[in-house]
Amino acid sequence: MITFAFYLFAVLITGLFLVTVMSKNVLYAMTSLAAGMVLISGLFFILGADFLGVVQLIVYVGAVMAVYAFAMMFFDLSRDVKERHDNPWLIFLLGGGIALTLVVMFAAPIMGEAVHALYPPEEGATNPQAVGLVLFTKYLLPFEVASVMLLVAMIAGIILAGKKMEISLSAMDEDILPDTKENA
Amino acid sequence: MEVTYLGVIIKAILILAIISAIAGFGTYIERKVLAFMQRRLGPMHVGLYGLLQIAADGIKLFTKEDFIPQNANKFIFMLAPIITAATAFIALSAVPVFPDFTIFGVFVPSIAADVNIGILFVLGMMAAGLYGPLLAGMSQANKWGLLGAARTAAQFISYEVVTGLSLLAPIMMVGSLSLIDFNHYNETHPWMVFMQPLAFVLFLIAGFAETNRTPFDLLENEAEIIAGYATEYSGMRWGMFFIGEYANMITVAVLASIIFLGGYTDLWFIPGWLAIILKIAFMFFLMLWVRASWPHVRPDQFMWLAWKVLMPLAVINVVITGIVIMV
Amino acid sequence: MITLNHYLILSGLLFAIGLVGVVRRKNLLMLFFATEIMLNAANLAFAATSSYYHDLTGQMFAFFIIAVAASEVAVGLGLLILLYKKYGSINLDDFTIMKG
Amino acid sequence: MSLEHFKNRNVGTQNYRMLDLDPTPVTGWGKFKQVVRRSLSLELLVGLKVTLREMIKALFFGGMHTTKYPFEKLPIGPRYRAIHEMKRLLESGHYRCIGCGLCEKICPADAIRIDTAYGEDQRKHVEEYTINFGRCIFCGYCAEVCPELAIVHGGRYETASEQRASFSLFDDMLTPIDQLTNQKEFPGYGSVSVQADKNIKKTPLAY
Repeated sequence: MITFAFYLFAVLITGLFLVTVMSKNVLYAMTSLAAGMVLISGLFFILGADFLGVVQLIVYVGAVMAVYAFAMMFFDLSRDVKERHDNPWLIFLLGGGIALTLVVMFAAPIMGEAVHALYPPEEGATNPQAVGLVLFTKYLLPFEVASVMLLVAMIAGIILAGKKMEISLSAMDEDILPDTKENA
Repeated sequence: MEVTYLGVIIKAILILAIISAIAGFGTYIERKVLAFMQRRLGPMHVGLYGLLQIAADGIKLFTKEDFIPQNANKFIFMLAPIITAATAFIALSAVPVFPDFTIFGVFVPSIAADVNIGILFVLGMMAAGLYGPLLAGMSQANKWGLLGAARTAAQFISYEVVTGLSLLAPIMMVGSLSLIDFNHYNETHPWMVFMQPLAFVLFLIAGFAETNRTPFDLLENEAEIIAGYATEYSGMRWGMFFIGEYANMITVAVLASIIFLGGYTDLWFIPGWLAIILKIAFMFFLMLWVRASWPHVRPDQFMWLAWKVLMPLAVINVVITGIVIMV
Repeated sequence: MITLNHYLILSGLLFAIGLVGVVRRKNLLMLFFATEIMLNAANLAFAATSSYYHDLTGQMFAFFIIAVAASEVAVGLGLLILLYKKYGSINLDDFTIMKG
Repeated sequence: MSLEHFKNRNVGTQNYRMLDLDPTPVTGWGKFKQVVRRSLSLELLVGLKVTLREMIKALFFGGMHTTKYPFEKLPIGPRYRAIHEMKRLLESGHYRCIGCGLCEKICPADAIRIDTAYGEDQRKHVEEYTINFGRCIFCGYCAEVCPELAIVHGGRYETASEQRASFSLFDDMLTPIDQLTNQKEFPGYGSVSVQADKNIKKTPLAY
């Protein structure tokens, strides 16, 4: 059953991400990327990393991709993206080569069998509990740094995107509003 | 507690069938309750007291022309309603509605998928549900749809924060993410609503926002943006959005009942299964009641409410709960 | 039986797909999509390793990667919107003012 | 809902209450105070209370407002101008129309067609009298101009029909002969005024 699920998910994820990379339509790209991320969270569930799966679902699918969708509203979605490709074969050659290197890199430690567990999960604890125990003891400092990083990123995002947002035309009185006829 | 594939499949089918039926029935209830609150009769003519109105609506929706606009992105346009309905039902799979029971000598745990992160799973699936309206609005080549999609993204992202933070305080008190543990917690303690009244109010407000119910149904506010994301939809594709919306309403009602209102523990002389049905029915009625009573809010007020009022309140609630637990 | 190698190969494949996207795409938004694919591939590898060696460190790294991705989106999209406001385009080929 | 209710709507004499709204706060502190006051005074619950009260009133105390229209109808005013009725003489039962043709002349929509002929008894008979309801604008001139109160406007307002010929024949509009005793003298638009007798002046003898 798990074998079947893995192969199904693997094929689907690969296909969906290929659509994301190859499609000329932004909407197709975003939809397939979001669907692929949902399926990756499915793989996390299979791996027993329940909490990670749910975080993937909430943060990636629920927030990150939705923010991308927000940015997509700049474009005319019915039109295709125009891109100029000078040398398509070079791209695939590069991609394939790096993929091969990666596989070799990943395979090296497995062949070596020189890996052992640093932080095995607590006996009898569910996945979120075990994650919490490790996250708030060993990784407390990185956790706090990550939270500060998120705060900084949020402020940066607001400042970058929200220039001149303090002027709200809808909240003004009629007579304060700039005379639209003159400006037009 | 033995979990068999057959049992899970049967339960999934049962959930699908029952919740679809209840979602259909919910439209009837909604029309009736709204009518009574405006001193009207509501649907009366099809069947006894208009009970067969659901069937009539279904026939109408199925036989209506399935219309796809010319410039729309056809595949995504057809996909979007399915996402809404599917995520709503998937979210329900991790929610225990009834106490475990034994039928025909077979022990039946009343939950389809007992993941030990029940609450987060439900929230995650409801978060994924935002793709229904979002893709619908973006694919239909219609400016009202696009506005609806923009509002969807803004509204759902903002109110997910409030939902999560408001549920954090009860989660800290119970010490588990499993909804079954929440229910066990209620057996020995008073209802969570008495210990976390602020969290309850915040969860209700955010729940209304996430299910797109009336004080906050800005996604399809027909006074401002025609029908928002559903502008170009007709027939059963439109109907699927509504099945999803009603299933989401039921999910929120069940979550509120289990987390805050004591779940399916026995209440005085009322057995547990009846108690939770009454609680869910009350929460559902509350949603209709609020729809009949309160007007829409403006989108900017709505965002203001989320980020400047509800989120700070939720954070303060979490901090106070933490201090109380620690001391 | 699914072993760790299956997951790692899948992860490498996804990473390669994302890399092809990064090299190939000229539209900035699509470029962001491709980077998300790469981050997800890394996440998958970490989670698989963590699961097969009974070690939670991999999951921790996956969490931090997700946090990084979230920050990246916030800042990156802010910059994207600024670019669009200034040049009216987010196509990489249009930003050639530095070209001699 | 009675007819009396319709006539006396008392527009403008109800006890309207003016809301004394606070001035919109400008400072941040003022806004904050307003939000806190409005949230904690539970003003939102008043709205819930009102709708629940109406629901209880409607369900248990007979306050339902619905009129099931095709089955029950609201009364209409006596001066309502809907489908025409042709009246009969109460004594003989003969129709009142004398075939003068004034209604045909005055009809601004050219909807009335009247055809008369001398019958065997050397009297003028109405051979054919039709009103094209596709054109009739229900202005009421025909009823006003009729010297005999023969054509009046009735209260039958459901004018939808499957074909144009409906309701347009003289016999359809004429009071059925067996309903003669139920025929009411028409008090509405175009009828003789109450003090008509007093207003009649003697023809001066000098002519």
